[in-house]
Order: sequence, then structure tokens, then C-alpha cells
Amino acid sequence: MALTKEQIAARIARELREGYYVNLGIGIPTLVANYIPPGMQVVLQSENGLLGMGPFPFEGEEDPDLINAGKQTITTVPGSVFFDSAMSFGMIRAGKVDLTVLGAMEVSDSGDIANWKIPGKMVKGMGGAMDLVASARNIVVAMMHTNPKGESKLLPACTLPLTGVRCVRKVVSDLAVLDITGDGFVLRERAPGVSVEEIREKTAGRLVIPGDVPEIQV
Amino acid sequence: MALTKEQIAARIARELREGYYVNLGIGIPTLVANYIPPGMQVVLQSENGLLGMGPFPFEGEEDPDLINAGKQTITTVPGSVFFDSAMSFGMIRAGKVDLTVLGAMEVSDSGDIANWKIPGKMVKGMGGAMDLVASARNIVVAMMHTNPKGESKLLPACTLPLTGVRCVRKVVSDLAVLDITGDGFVLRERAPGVSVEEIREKTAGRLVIPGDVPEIQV
Amino acid sequence: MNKVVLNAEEAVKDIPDGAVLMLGGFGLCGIPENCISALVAKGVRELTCISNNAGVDDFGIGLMLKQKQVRKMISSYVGENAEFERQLLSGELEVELIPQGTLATRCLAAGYGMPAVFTPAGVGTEVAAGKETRQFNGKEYLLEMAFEADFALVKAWKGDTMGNLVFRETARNFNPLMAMAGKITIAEVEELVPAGELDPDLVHTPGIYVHRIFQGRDYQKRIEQRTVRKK
Amino acid sequence: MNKVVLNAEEAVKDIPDGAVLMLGGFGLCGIPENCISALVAKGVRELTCISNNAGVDDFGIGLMLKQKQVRKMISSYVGENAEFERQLLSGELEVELIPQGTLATRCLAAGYGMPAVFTPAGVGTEVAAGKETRQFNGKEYLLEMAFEADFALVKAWKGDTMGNLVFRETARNFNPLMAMAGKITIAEVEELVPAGELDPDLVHTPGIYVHRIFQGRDYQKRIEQRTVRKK
Repeated sequence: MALTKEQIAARIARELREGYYVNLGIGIPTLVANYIPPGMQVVLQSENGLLGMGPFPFEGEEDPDLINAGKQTITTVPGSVFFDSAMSFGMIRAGKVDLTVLGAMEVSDSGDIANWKIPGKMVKGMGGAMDLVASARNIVVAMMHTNPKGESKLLPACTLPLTGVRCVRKVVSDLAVLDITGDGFVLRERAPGVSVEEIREKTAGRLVIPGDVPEIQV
Repeated sequence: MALTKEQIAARIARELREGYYVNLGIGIPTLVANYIPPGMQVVLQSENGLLGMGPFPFEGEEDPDLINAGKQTITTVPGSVFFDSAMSFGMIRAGKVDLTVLGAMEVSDSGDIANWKIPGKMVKGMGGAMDLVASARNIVVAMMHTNPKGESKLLPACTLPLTGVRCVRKVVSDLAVLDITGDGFVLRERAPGVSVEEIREKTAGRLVIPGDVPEIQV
Repeated sequence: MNKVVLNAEEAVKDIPDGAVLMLGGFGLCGIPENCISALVAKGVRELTCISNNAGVDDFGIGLMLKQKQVRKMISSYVGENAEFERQLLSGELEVELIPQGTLATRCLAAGYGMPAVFTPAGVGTEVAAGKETRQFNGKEYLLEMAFEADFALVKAWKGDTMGNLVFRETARNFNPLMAMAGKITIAEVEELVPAGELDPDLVHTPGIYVHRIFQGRDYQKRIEQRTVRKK
Repeated sequence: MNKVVLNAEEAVKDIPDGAVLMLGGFGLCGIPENCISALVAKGVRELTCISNNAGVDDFGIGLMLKQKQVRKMISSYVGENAEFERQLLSGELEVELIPQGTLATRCLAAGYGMPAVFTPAGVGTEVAAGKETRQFNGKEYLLEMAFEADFALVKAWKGDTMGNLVFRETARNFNPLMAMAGKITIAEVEELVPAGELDPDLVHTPGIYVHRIFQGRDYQKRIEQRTVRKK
């Protein structure tokens, strides 16, 4: 059984550690916040200028001055701090953010990522994605293993315009957890009931299977 | 009659304009603050992190957290603002300070300045002087025309290690007011009773005398 | 040293056709609403706008786009705007997309008198095309130039008559950076106070960077994505 | 996420001989008094100290100099210290003098992940010796590298348990810059408060940059030049 988006987020949440500063992208990555283990303190960075992002506000308590990088109304938590965009990307560039979780259209077996532009479609821009992938020390990509046509999104080389090169460290897809090392995608875990064979079939990039591959605990 | 240090400061104060942001160095430049024309608002920058430096505190009201770049206890004025040293030199480097007044050991006729180091003597450091002279848009030097031995400090080329090159725009000495242009020291005003001849004699660098030279109004 | 002007109209009256403007804000959060309205009323054209986003169809920079006042946008993300898309596809509008952190840092560089900065953002991508690259400690960086803008239009929460500014929450975003970067910086504020009212330890933008300031009015402060939870 | 340590001794206990340290402060204003005392007590040696000044004979970094704990100072101004002068002339101590703004900007660069910055300070002087220069818009700049420091020791007015810091008056100076620049940043504060007590709009240094924080004690806050006027 392929993982649901929530299950992907929950699996990624297991990468969190006490005291981590974390930047979560739009989409599945945002859901990771719902699976922070109870009792673990993790600080969410929003690159528009906030450390300590809290949940959505209660109805009627929205504050137009308080939004996240997805332009959604949010709240703060005790110990939150606001800053300008230069400092925000400064701390990202300086490697102070422990974990960055992003979505992707394509990832290559050398860790390249494409997630901002599809030729022929209206290009909306890269926002902060290029800064994040170029700077973050630890980047995990949350994505579907294949596109709606069933074609692999884990490739030998990205076909879409790149967002960044050799930066992704781990992919958590609906089918598998894979580390990206110098050798390519190293299969660490597979979705419950999904065979190594199926993953091999749906992974166009170089795949390394290190002996026994356990199932993802869901 | 050569000008006193106070008269030099008073003459420099006539370069001030309403709304100027001004950085005053240690020594004679500090005295300029005493001659700001009544009713004119000028904001004094202290490069350790303050805009809006006020006078010394009243006895008993000294605050160890509130000092100027000379490490003297000071006060603030309404509208003052504190900032860190990077922003302080950032605003200097960006040319936001309208006028910088510095002392000098030597100035050359191309606007080079030496004011931080004497070979053979213990070198204490340049502090912020190199940043100021390299960045300020408008630098006026307050200095004695000659050293205690009677030798000119306005030279064809500095003999001491430089603080900055081609940066001084105006010199106000005890004998004269001189602009530094592409042609050298241009004599604009002379101290009351001091002859053009005496200034010529005591100026080793290239001196331009543009016709009639009025006396400094003291 | 009183930098106060009467209103937005007076503040922007000398902005000419063809000017390069910076406009603060992230999405519709912290945008200089009054200045934008005044620019629309004034009808100035052929503008280059440096702004993280381009507003929505009926608000923010979108209002200027609708009047075809903008020749070029320099932004990191320009979605949510149908008229923008139309002008872009028809070639009426030029767009330069740059990474958000690069945008911020090029403003900072201008405000701090640094002519250029190195950033890894965009290395190996089309953003790097034509740009100088350089390795430091085994990592590759792009050389990016400080921005030059004729006018910066920013929105602060509070400001004083000497131009000192304080921002609120995430409405800070690019505003203090652009305030430092403009040749002429115009600040509109929700609350204008006399010099001396702001705590000097807690000012975000020193007045030395601000040339004109005015008390804004009728702020809409629109929310783009209203997300809530139930009580 | 509780970054609080018991005291200065605990905060500095893993600083080894030969470490590169940054120490905040301008003159004796805003220096990490408690950390310096703990380093003196600990007797760690062969230190490289990046600090705008070197203290006075009997206070600040001067206390470490007296114990011969410092191998190299990187500063902009090192007057007011006879023992310093003696060690320098005898060759026991190495000194690298750099312009004050360059010092500040190299800290900023480290904190913002910029590997190097361009500054005009020192162009044409002995400071430029051996450094790469480059022209932008007809003006010459030196390429200066971001600092790398093992530990940054800073002093703030207030801080919270998550490491957020607020500075007071000109005691701010280099402290927030060095706080951003250290691989490990240790902050001592006059008043330690629970997370949530500081206004999130008015924090100078976000806690993400701070690794350890403690409530300082017995601050002397010496004044170097007591200048007053009569009432």
C-alpha cells in the first residue's frame, strides 16, 4: 500500500530531533507540523521572517500582519521572534536551520531538484526555494514516486529546469524512503506491502538496494 | 593670528546644513558640536552604534551602556536610535552620513590622509578611521597646518602610513581653509592677519591661490 | 530634520516616468498601500518595480499593472494575478525572477554600501546564466549586484518625525531592507509619533535611511489566504 | 529547546586551548564579563581573540592577557593597555589590526552565510597588502573573508530560555554580530526571562543563533572615560 500524504508527513516527522529549527515548504511538508512527537520541541521557521510558527488562528483572530511563507494566516508560540527577509535567508544560508522539507517535481540520483518551473506553463517564480536548497544543510524531499502517468520522478537527471544541484539528502515518497549518497538513491525503507521490485521499476535513477529493506513503520 | 582649536571647530561648523547627519572624530572635530548654529538640527552619529548623540551626562547620571566612539559617557536626544556596528558602518559605507570631520597627521594635495600610525611608535589601531575615510562622501579634516617643528603637514605626498587615499575634500587648519581639487590645495580663506605668503611657505603640497583670498570670519 | 510630508500624493509627486522603484511587502502583507494608490492616481508609467510579489488583480501592485504603469517587475514570485499573466504573455510586461533571499540580500547590500554579494542560491540553475561564479571553501557561489533604486516605498507600523521606523510581525519582511536601499526612501506608517516617542533600542530602521514619512490612512490590510481553526 | 546553562563556568567548560573566540563589546561597554572571568579561572591558553578592543590592564580581555592566555588578537584598536604593549613588543603576542567596519562586516558575513564581502576600507593602505581588490562603478574595494570562530561570547541585556537576545544602548555594538557568527554562541545576560516574555517584534538576536545562555552576575560595567557636565 502506497503511503498517503499524511503518512509521508508522519514518516518525515520521525527525522525531527529535540531542539531542531525546521523549515517546511508548501504542500505535504506543511503537514509534517501535525506529526511532531508529543513533548519534542521543534521551532518552525517561516522564511518571510518568523521563528516559532504556531497553528492557524482561531476564527475571528486572524491578523493580516501575521502570515507564513504560503501567505496563510498563522499564530506565534512563546519564544517566537520576527526578523526581516535578509536575516531570514541569512540564517538559512549560514546553515542554522537543521532540517528543510520541500516538495519536488523531480529529483535526480545525484541530489538535484526541480520544483519551480515547467516549460510552456506560466512561470510564477522560485520564491525562496533556490535559497533553501542551495543553503540548507539537511534537505528532505516529500513527493510522489511517480507522476499521474506513472512515470518515475526519481531520475538519473532532472528534465525540468533545476532549482538546485546536489542538495537533496533524503526522499520520502509514497513508496519508499531513500537516502541520496554518492552512489545514487539508496533504498532504506519501503511502504508496507510495496515490493522492492515495484520500487526498482518505478525508480528511473540509479537505485542501490543494501540487502534487506524494512517496511516503513506507519 | 592663527586660529585656536575652538575657532577651527567653529569654522567647520559653518559647513553644517539643516538636517545633516554628521560623524565627528576625536579631538578638534568633537568640538564642532559646540558650534552648531542655534535652531539648526544636525544629527550626530557615533560609529559604535548611535544616531543622535547628546551632550555629556550630568554628574551622577553616567550610564556605562551609553558611550561614544571615544568611549566617553554621553546622552541621547529625542529621536535617537541605537544599532549594531555592522549597520553603523553600513550606513557610513552607503554614503548616508553627510559630513565626516576628522583629525589628521598629514594630508596630501591629492586628498590622501594619514592619521593612524607612526612607524616606531606603538600602533594602537585604526579603529573606524579607515572605514570612514574610504566611505564618507564629504570629509573635512581639522588639523594644525604645521607640526611642532614648524614643518608642513600639508604635503605633496604623505610620508606616514596612509589611512585612505584621495578622500579628503577640505582642510580647515589654524592658518587656512583649503579645498582639495584635482589641482591640489585651493586656498579659500586665510586666518585673520595671516598672509597668503605665510600659508604658501607652510604648505609643502601644491597650492593654488585663486585670486583674492578673504579672511576667515571668526 | 522634520521629514514629514502631508500625504501619499505629496510623497510621490516627483516620481517620474521610467523610475526604478522598490516596494516593500510580502504578498499583500506590509505593502505601502497609500503610496500605491497615489502612484495609480498620478498615472506615472514605464516603472521598474522591485518587489517580492506583484499583488493580486485588484490590490497592491496589481492596481498599477491594471493601469499598465509597470514595464518591468523584478520579483521572486508573481502568481495570483491574471492581468499580470496576460501582460507577460503578450510581451507588454517584462519579468525578472530572482530567488527571494537574493532579492533580500541585494537590498541589504545597497543599504550597507556593499557593491555585490556572494550567494549560493541559483548555482547550477538558469538563474546563474551569465553570472560570475566563485568557489569559497569548496562551495560555489554567484556574484550578485547590489540593487540601485530611485525610490523605495515602504510601510511601517510606527514611525517618528525623524523617519525612525518600527515594523509589526511579518509585515516587516522586505520593508526595512528596501528602506535602506532607496536613493529616496518614502515611508508610510499606521501611526506617526513625535521624535522621542519610540524607544531608541527598539527602532528597526534608523531615520538616516528615510527621506519622507507620512501618516497613512484607510489601510485595508487584505488577507490573501485566510486559514483558521475552529475554537 | 532550553538553552540555559547554570553559569559561566559551565558555559565555557569545553573551550579548548587554541580556540578562536569572538568577544563582544566596544571598549569595556557590553563585554561578556562573566565569560572572561570563567576563562581566566579555567586557564585556557593559546587563544585567538576576535574583539574590537583588548580591554584595559585590569579588566576585560586585559585579564586574559595578564595570564598570557592570548596568542593572537584581531582588533581595530588596542590602546589603553600596558601589558598588551609589553607582550606585543616582546613578540609573545601577535596582533592583527583591521578596520572597525571590516571587523563588523566580517562577523555579519559569517552570520549571514556570505563567504566574503567587499569593502572600500583600507584600499590603498597597508591593510590592502596581499588582498584581492576589485572595482565596482569606478570605486575600488577589498575582498574580505567572513570570520570563522569556534565560540562567540556575547553579553546581552535580556535574554530568554530559547536564546533570544535584547541589547541595551551602545552595549549592543558587536554583540549581535558575533552572536550570529560563532559556531557555538554563548550569551550571558543581565536578566534571563522565560520564553514568551520578550516582545517578538523587538528581539535583536533570534535564538537560532544562540547555543547556550546564562544569567550573569556581579556586573561591574566599568566606565573608561567618565565625562560629565555640571548641573
